[in-house]
Amino acid sequence: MRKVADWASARSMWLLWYCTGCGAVELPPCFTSRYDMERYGIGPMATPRQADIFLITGYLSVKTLKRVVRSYEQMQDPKYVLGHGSCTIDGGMYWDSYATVKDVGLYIPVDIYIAGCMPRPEAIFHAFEKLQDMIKKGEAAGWRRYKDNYRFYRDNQDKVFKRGPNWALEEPVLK
Amino acid sequence: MAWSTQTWVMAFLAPIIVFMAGHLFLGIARKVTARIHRRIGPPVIQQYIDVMKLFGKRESTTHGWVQDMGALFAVIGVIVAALFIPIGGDAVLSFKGDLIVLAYILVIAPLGMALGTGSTGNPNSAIGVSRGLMLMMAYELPFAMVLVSVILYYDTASLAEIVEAQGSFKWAILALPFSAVAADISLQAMLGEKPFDQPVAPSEIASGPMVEFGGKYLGMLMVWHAMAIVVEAGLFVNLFLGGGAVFSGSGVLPLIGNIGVWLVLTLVMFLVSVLINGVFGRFKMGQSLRFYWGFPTLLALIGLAWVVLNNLEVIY
Amino acid sequence: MVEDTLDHTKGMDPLKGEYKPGTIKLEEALVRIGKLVPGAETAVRRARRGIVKVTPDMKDLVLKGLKEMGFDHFVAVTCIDWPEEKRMELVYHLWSYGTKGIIMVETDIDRDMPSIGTAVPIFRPAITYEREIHEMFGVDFPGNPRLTQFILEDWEGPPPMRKDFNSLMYSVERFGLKIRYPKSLPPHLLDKGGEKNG
Amino acid sequence: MSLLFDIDWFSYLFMASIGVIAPLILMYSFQPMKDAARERPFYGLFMLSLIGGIGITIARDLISLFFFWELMTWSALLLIDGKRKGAGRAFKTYLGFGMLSAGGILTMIAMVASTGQGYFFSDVFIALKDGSDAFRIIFLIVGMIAFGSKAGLAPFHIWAPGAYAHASDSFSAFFSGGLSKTGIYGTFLVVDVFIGMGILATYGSWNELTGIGLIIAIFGAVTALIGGVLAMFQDDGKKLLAYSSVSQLGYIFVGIGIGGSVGTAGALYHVLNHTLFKTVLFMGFGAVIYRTGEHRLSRLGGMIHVMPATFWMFLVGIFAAAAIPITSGLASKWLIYEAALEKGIGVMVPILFLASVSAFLYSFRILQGGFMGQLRDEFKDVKEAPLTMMVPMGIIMIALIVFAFIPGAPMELISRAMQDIGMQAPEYSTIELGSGVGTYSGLVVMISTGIGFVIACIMFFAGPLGRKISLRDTFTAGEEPMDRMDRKFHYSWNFYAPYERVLKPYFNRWIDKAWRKLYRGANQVGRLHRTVFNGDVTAYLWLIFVAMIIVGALLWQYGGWF
Repeated sequence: MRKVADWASARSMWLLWYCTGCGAVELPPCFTSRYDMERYGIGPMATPRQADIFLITGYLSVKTLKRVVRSYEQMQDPKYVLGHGSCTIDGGMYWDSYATVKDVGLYIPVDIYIAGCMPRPEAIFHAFEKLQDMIKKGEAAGWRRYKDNYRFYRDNQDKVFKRGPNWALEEPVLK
Repeated sequence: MAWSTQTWVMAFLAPIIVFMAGHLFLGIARKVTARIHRRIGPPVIQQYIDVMKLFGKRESTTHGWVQDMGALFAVIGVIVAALFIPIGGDAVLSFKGDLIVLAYILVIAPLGMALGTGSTGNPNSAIGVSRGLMLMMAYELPFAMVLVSVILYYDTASLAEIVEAQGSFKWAILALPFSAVAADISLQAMLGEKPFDQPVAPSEIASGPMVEFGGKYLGMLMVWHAMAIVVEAGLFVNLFLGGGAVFSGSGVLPLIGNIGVWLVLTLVMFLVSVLINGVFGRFKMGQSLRFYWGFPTLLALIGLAWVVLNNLEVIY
Repeated sequence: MVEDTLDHTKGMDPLKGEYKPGTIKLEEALVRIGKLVPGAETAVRRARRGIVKVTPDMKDLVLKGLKEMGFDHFVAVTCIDWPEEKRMELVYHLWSYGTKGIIMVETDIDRDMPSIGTAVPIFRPAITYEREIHEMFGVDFPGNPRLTQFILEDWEGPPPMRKDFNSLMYSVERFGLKIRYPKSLPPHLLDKGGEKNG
Repeated sequence: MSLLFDIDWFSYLFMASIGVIAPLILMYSFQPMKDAARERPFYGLFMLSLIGGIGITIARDLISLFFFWELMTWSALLLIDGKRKGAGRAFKTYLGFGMLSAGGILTMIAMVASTGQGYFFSDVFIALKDGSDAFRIIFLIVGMIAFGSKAGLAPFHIWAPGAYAHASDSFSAFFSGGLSKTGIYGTFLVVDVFIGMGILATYGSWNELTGIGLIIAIFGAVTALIGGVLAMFQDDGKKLLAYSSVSQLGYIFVGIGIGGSVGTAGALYHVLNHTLFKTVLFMGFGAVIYRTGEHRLSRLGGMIHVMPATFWMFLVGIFAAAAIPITSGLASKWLIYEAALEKGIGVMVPILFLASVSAFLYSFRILQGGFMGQLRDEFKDVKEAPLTMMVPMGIIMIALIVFAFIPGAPMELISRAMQDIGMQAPEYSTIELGSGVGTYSGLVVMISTGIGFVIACIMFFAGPLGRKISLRDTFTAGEEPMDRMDRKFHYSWNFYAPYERVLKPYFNRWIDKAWRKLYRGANQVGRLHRTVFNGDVTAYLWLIFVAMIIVGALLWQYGGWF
């Protein structure tokens, strides 16, 4: 049963592309007629509740990271994160800036990093195909890493931003 | 009221047929829309994969038992509607299922779902549902006139008899052209295709009622949407296109033939609205009310007047 | 809220709706300011760019005078940090549609306790610029109603735009940046200060 | 002068509809009345109105009918308590229309007296039978005004929303659920008992649909539409329910107008249905008001989470009001639709359909505004409605669901009642209702719902069990929700705004405005009148003296005239 579910979730991935940074402008060509991401069954959805993949397209300032973590926690397992561009890997062009996040992996588990200072659609499709293989083989377990060592991620997050009183998302249950 | 075994078989077969057909139609519709945009589009079975993925998700969040009930109601309503619609000529529930009762049954699902979405506490879902109900008020006027004109023309409110009366290609669309066109226009809003998809507008209100539904709840809503499409388009086919009763005679073979014809006709009707959906933007709510209470209502009135005069043997 | 004392529409003729300032020459404006405020040093940097250096307490007087002369477009207020000379330089840029020239009013304030009166009563738009300078340089503007946190979310560090703030070291400490090849970096980045002047 | 009282199946039906809910409402009102400092004798007035209601149904002559009618009107009038804004105007309008209906009955008595017959219903029937046509038409119009205004027929409906909404919370259930049926009973009396459909048919009929019946049906349809659409735009919960009951009564008038076996059966069945679900609705919302003290929908919200049981009962009531097949609401409306279709006046059905769609809209508005959405912080610790309120609602809820299974059961009562007024009931079995055009089987609908429920449950438990999350954890585009989220995140203000802009010019209560003009006109006349009777005694003496002279002259002239 689990194999069928993995196969299905590989063949039909729904995006929550959060339009952070400059990568957002790279995604529309992926949906339009030239590249047509829908062939893989991938399409944009409106809310984190309905989405499986979280695309972080570009640098993350602290203000955006706060919204990204909240959206990530509102998504439902199994959820995957794709880091677009070198800014998500080690801060890229803003490597020594006081305001941007250097390594997104410290705050939310990222399954695939796509190099390039905004990867072109071909690179994005390559990443999608790789993600599909990983899901089918069951390796794309970023969401389980988030649950297992939640304390690690949470400490990093608290170092960078404070969760306000109305955060209202209870901690992921540690099992 | 002993039900023959054939009825019980059909009673469980009908929802399955409608379920499979619904997702197949949606897959075809996505392929056709993609072709309109000159792109390849997803495989036709994409809709089945989506539903499997949604039910395969490891976790689905709910805001309480009322949201669960909302999702349940959506599926119940559409299954009950599927049971009442004659598929391929013979009414599943052989009792003389009434057209007016059916009109009310079609409302169980939206109202039940409205209950579930309302309890999620997200304003987007409440706005989406209130738009859905307003839209229903808009297209219900011409649709009610069409229903009445068909009932008066065939002098029976039972869908099964209407389908029998249209046997061997004496389709009602030839007899009541105006009502048929008005019904098709209101079908556009019933199926929720652009320009009347305000209730689930993804960009404006974050997909309306489905905003807080994830995992299996979203799966159940998608099942509801797929089956509702087949039921509503199928209703139009039964009313105006002879309900697919092409092969007469009892036994299994003509039954399968009839069901096949009925499914093809339903697909054609659905694709008509999908093609319109491909090229239209989205109306505002006020515009859709003015539109629906203007031209389609006029058409439906002409159809109704024609039937009433016809009944009085004034015309011939 | 701080009430505006000046009548903003003085230069504007509301009836005819077009803008009717006293179009005076840039040099003449500088001369007038020189007379108005004896201690001010005025100079013409370029064709349409004048400078007025003035002490902080006379700043309001100069701004008000220039505004009445038609320099009523408040372009910006910027701050330059001179760590060696222990001073911070605030420059108010005023543009006039009549004379089509910019006058920069420069003042110096102490670097350790940087504080200067707010320009909001004279120029309402100054409120946001002063808020940013407050966040980035730590300059206090008593009287500015909105000196809250502006761009930097949940920021606890020192004002980042000061020259003695080392952005690299801060990001190593706060964001866990790993410097793989320290020797390849220029030395001044690694130790105390960032860009050195001159 | 002897008064005659008698009970037959027809009056028993109305007596049952009033009598059954009276004890339930009494039980319901123990709690609110115990707490609220009642300066008016609530129970006394309640009993008086109950006596009035029952009395009307057993009265067999016009005098006692009038007596009980007045008793009911006055006791209901005094129970409109003036807590909220607009209560004063509601009091006055209801007073005005109460007098109008009383005047109508008096004229009926006078007309019957003029023919010299007695006041028993049988005498009235004879008086009308051999009276002239004009006499019958006037009698019918007067009767319709008298009883129609009490039941809220189109032009005379403006008092109903105010009176039902501003009556004290527990009484409005009885007022709108039970007492409004007396108006319907009166209309039945005038149309069927006094004049009888047969005679009415002499004024032009078309495949046994009487011309006058058609007029009544059109009035009923207009009332249904106006009541429904106006109910959509109300922010006050009780006003919304009040307009909704005006709309439902409009349906009953359509049933009476169409007449014939199916139409009358539909009307009578809807009387029973309306009594049941309207009582549950007013009780449910009354419980919410009792617990929160707030009656405006835009201020309420999230009551599901603190009052789940009340929500369940209110929900069944709403489903019955919106005529959803899983409750018994549809059976009666279906009969009325079938009657309209059978008689061939199909034009009526789309209007009625639109009215019932507006029923969906206002049902959702009160559900969303009151019960769903974000729970307000100030209502966090609201407790569930007390037991004495829950039991009556539960009983009626069970009745609504049971009748959904066996719509035929109430038909026994209705068919006997129809035989009493000389009509033949449509064929029916315990689980199926028939009519000339089609059949409606409650049991089959419920069985298919059961099948649907089974399949849906299989689908529901296929996925993992849902993880419960709080109301604040909603999709806010990643933004952390602000502090006053419960007020800012509850969508219940200006609910159907796009339609209000479009429909406002047509439905902006122009009837109310017309009546207000009339009222102002009457005021002017009153003021003129006051100049004559200016209150000082000497003027009155003169007037009496002059009057005596005129009377003496008349006597002398005609002498022995009467």
